[in-house]
Amino acid sequence: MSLPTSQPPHSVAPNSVARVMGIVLIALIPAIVVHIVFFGIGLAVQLTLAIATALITEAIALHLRRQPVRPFLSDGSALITAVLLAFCLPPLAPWWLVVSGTAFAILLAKHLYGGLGSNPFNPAMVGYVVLLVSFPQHLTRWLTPEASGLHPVDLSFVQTLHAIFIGQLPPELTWDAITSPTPLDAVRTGLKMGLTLQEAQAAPTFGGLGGRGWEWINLAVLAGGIWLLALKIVRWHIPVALLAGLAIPAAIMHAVDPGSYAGALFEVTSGASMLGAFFIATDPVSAATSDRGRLVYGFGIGLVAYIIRTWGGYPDGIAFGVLLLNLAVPLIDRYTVPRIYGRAT
Amino acid sequence: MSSLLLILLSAVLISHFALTRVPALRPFASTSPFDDAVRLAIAVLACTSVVTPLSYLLRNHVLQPLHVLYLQPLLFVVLIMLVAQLIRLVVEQRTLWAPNATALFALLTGNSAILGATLLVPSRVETFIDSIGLGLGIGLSFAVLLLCLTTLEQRMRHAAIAVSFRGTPLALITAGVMALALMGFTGLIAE
Amino acid sequence: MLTAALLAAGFAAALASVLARSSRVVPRSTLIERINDVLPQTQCGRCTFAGCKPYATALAEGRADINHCPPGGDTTARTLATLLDRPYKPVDPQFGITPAQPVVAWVDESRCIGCTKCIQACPVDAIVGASKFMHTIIAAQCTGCELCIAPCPVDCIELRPAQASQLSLSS
Amino acid sequence: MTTRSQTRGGLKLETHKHRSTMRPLRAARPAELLTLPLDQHAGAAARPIVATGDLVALGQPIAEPTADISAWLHSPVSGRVRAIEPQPSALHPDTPSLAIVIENDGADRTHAANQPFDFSNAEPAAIVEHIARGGIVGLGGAIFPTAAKLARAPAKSAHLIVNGAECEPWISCDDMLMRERASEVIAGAKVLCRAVLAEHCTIAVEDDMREAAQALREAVEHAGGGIEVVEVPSIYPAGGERQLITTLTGLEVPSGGLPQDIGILCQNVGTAAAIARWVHDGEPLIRRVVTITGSAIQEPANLDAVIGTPLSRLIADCGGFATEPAKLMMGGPMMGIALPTDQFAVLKGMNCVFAATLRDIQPAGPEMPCIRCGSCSEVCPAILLPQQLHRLALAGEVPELDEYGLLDCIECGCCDYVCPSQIPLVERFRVAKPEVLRYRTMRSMAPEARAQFEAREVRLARLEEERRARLAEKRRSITSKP
Repeated sequence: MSLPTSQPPHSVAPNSVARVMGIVLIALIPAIVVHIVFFGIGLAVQLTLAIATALITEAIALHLRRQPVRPFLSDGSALITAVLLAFCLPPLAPWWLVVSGTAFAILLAKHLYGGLGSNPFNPAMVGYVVLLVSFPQHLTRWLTPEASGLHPVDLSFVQTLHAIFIGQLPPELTWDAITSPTPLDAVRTGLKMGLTLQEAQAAPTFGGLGGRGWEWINLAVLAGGIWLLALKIVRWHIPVALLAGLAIPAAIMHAVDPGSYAGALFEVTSGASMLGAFFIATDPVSAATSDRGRLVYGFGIGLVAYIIRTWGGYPDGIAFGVLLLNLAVPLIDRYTVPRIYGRAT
Repeated sequence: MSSLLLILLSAVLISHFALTRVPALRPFASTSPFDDAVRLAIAVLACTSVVTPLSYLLRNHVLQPLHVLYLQPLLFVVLIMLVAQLIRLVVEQRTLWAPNATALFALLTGNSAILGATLLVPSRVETFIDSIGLGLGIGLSFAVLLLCLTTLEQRMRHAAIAVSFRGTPLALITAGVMALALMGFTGLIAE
Repeated sequence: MLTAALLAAGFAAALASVLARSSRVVPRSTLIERINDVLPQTQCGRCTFAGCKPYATALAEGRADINHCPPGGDTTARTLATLLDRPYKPVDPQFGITPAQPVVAWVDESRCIGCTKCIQACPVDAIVGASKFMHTIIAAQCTGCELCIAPCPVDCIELRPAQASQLSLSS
Repeated sequence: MTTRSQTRGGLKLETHKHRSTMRPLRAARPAELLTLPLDQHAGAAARPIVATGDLVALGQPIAEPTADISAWLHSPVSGRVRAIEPQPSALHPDTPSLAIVIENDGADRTHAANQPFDFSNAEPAAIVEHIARGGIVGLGGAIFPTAAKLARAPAKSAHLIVNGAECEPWISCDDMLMRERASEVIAGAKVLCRAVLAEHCTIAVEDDMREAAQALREAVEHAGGGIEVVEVPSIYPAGGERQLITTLTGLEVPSGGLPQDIGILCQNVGTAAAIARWVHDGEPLIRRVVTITGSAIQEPANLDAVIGTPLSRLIADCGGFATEPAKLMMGGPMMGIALPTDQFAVLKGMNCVFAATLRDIQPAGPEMPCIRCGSCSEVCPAILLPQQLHRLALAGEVPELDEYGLLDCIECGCCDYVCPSQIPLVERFRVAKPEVLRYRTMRSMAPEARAQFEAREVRLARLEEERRARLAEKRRSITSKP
C-alpha cells in the first residue's frame, strides 16, 4: 500500500475559476433577455460575434504564449469580457466594431499584460473606451425602446443581419428615424440647452425611473447582481460603494439645484450604472483586493462617472471611471491592508 | 482640457522613466522605487505650487506693465530653475532622502508639468487665488499619476509578460491606456 | 527694449548666485552608508572584501557586482539590485552557498588548547577566552561567518544550526 | 494590548464526527513491538538512557530531555529493548529518525518509582518539575513540552484556558475524552491552576458538543466548582490557540509573541487528563485517545491507544479497512500529515488516524492563476491577505512578505479550501517561511554585529598605533644613546 503524501489541506471546496465565471454569465441572462425584448434581436447577433471573436483571439494568444489552451479557454473569463463589451454597444452597431473591440480587449488588455490574473485594466472597458474614442458616432446610434409609444423599431431577423453586416436599413427607414438618444444623453443635451430637468425628462423616452427601456434593463441587471451577492460570488463592497459614489453627489447637487441636476435615483437606474456596479467593476482581477480597498475603488468609480456624466464630454462615465480606478488599484492596495491579528497597526 | 492632460501625462511618463530606467537621472536612490516616486512627487508638488503663483505675479505685475510679454517663456524657465535650486537645497539637508542633487535639479527644470502650468496660467486663470489652485491641482494630479504608474509597474514586474514587451514597451502601452482613461475628462473645462 | 535686457540680467544674476552657493557635491558616503545598511553585517569576507563596509564601498564605486554575498542570499541581492538600479542576479555559488538555515560555530571544549587564534580571527569578537584558557563561542553574537574554523590548529570548531531561542522571532 | 470584538474569518465545515462518537471509548489491544521515536515532541530530541537488550518496566523513563525545550520518554509496556535505530516517524514520513523499539513481554510490571504526587501544598515550581518528569507534552497537536510552557507562564494572575474546542472535522478524541473522563480533565485543570497560581480557569468546548459540555459541568460541580465551562461557536479553526483566546477574552496574542505576554496559559484537555493520570495515579504519558475514522474504516471509533503501537494494529481493532483509502492521514483533512502506509507508530501528538475515501475528501483540482478574488482573505483567521502573500512568495520579495505578515499565518488551510483557482497556498507559505525567518534574524543581528565589528576595527587600530608608538620610542632611545 503506498498512498499519496501531498501536503495539507487534503480537502478543498469544489470550486473553480470556470464555476465562478459561469455563474456570473448566468446572472447576465435576465438582462440580455430584457434588452432583446426592448431593442430587438440585434444584441443576440452582437453577442455571438463577440463571443466567437473572444474565443478565437484567446486561443491564438494562448498558442502564441505557449500556454495550455484547453484550461484557459474553458475558464470563461474571455466570455465575460465579450458579453460585457457586446452589452455596452448599440444593438445595430456594424459587425467590425464589436469584433475589433473584443479582439483588442483580449489581446492587448489581457494577454499582453500576462493573461488571466495579471491584467491591471478591465479588458471589456479598455475595448469599449477604444471604440468610444475612435468611433463616437457609431456608439450613439441607440434605438428607440419597444414600448415607448414612439414608432417602435421591429426589424425582422434578416433585416437586423442586413443592418449589422451591410449597414443598410430597409428602404422606408433611415438611421435618424429609428435611433433616439439614451435617457442620459437626452437629459444632458436638454440641460445644456437650458431646459429644466423636468422639461428634459418630459420626452416620451422617459418611463418611471431612468428611461422607458433602460430602467427595466437596469432592474434585470440588479436582479442578476443580487443573485451573485447571495451566492457570495461577489461581495457587497464594490456595488454599494459605486452606487453610493453616483447617488451621493447626485443627491447633493439635486438638492442644491433641482432644476439643472438629475436626482440620485435617475443616476443609479440609468446608463450602465447597474451593469458597472455588479458586473464590470467587480471583475476580481482588475479590482482592489481588500475590503477597504474595494470601498475606495467602488466609490472612486462612482464619483468619476458622476463628474463625467454631469460636466464631461461623454454621456456615460462608468467606463472611464473603471479604467482610472484600475490604474490606481496598486496604490489603493498598498494603503488599505487590513490590520493583521496581533499587530497594533 | 486635453492640453492640460497632455502635459501632465508626458511629465509623468518622463519622470517615471527617470525613476526606474535611467540610472544617471535617478533623483533619489532608495531600496524601493515607490519611495523614490513619493519623494519626487513631493518635490514636484512643492515646485508647482510655488512657481505658478510667482509666475502669475511676475506676468501681471512686471511683464505686462513693461510691455515685455514676449520675455515670458524665458523668464519663466529662469524662475523655475531658481525655485528648483531652492528645493534642491532644502532636500539636500535631508540625508535620509539621499538626493542625487544634479538629477533632481534637471528633473525639476525639465518637468513639462511645471513649465506647462506656468504657460497655461494666462488662458486658464483670472485671479491670484486661481493660480495657486492651478499649481496645487497640477502638482497633486502629477503626484497621484506618478505613484499609480510606479506601483502598477512594480506589480507588473512578476507577471508572465512576453519578453519583447517587458519594461519600456509595456510602460508606454500603459501610458496609452492612461491617456484613454483621462480622455473622459475632455470637455470638463472649456478649452 | 532696455527694460527687457535689465530684467533678464537681474534674473540671471540671482540665479548665478544661488547656483554658486550650493555647488558642493553631496559626499558619496551616504550611498556607501545606505548599501552597508542593506548588507547582513556578518563580516565573513566571502565576497573577497575585508568585511561588509569595504564591500559596500566597492559596490558604490562600481568595482564589485551585487551577487557576491551568500549570507545575505537572494533577499540582499534583490534589494541591492533595486538600490543600485542594476539587473537582479542570484548569488554566485563561487562565493559560497546560502546556508539552508542560520548556523553558529561551536567549540569542542574537549579538544580546545587555548591558542587564541580563533579569537583574533573572529570579526565580531564573539569568542570568549584567553591564551592557555578554555575558549567558547557566544552563540547569540556568532554570525556564522566560518572565519574561526580555518585558523584553529586542532580543528575543534564545527558549525551547528542556531537554536530556535537564539533566532529572534519577534519583529 | 489590542482587542477585537469578535474573531473574523474561519469556515463552517461539516464535522463528520458522529460516525466515530457513536461507539464508546475503549482500550486498544497492546502490540508485540512498540516503536518510540525520540523526536516525537517539539524542541530538541530526547537522548536514550537505556541500551539494547535492557529490561524495562511499564512507565520506566527510557530517554531524557537534552535541552530546556525537550521532554522525557517512558516505556509504555514492560519488556526488553529490541533496538535503538532510525525508524519512520509519522511527523516526517519520508525521513526516518532515531527511535527505541521495545518488545512487549505482556507482564505489565510497573516501574516502582512512579508514585502519586500530592500537589495541593507543593510549590508551583515543584509541580512544574514533576510534570516535566512525566514526559507530558501538549496533546492538541503542537506537542510542545508542557513543563517548558508552564515555566514561561505569567508569574501572577494568569488566566488558564483548557482547550476542548476540537474544530477540525472528523477528529473526536477530545470530545470522547470529555464525555467519558470529564473528572480527569477537571483534576488536571486543578493541578495546572496550582502550577501557575491561575486566578481563574475556563474550559472551552464547541457549541455542538452538548454531551461533553454537560459532562464537564457535572464534573466541575463534583470537584467543587471554580472552573467555568464556555461554549464557543463551532467555526474552524475556533480551536486554534490564538483564535480561542480572542473569542473568550477579546484580547489578541501579539504578533511573534506568546499567550503569556497577555497573561494567558492555554492547554489542551488531553494534556490536562494526562497530567491528572500522572499526578494522581503515577502513570506517565504512555497512552492517549486516538480517533480511528474515515469511511475506509469498517467501524470508526475512539481508542485509548498505547504510544508506539503500529497503526495497522489500531485499524485492525476497528475492523480493518472497509475499502482501499484514497489517503491515510495523521490528524484531520485540514492540517493532517499524509502517510504513505499504515506501518507508522502512535505518537504523543497523534490525535486521529483518518483513512479517507474520495467521498470524504475533495482533493484540489488543477491549479489556475490567482484571480485576486479575495475569498481567501475573507476566511483567513489571522486577517492576512493570502493573495498578496502568494504573489510576493512567487516573486521572492522577502521583506514585503514579512511586512504582509507571513509569519503570522497559522497554516490552518482555510485559504486553500475556498480558492477557486485551487492554488496550494499553505504549501507555498510553508516553503517561504524559513526565508522570512532568516531575513528577520539577519535584520535583528545586523546592527549588533556591525557595532562589534566597528569596535574591533577601532581597537585594532589603537593597538597598532600604540605598537608603532612603542617602536618609535625604542628606536629614539637607541639612537639618542651617545
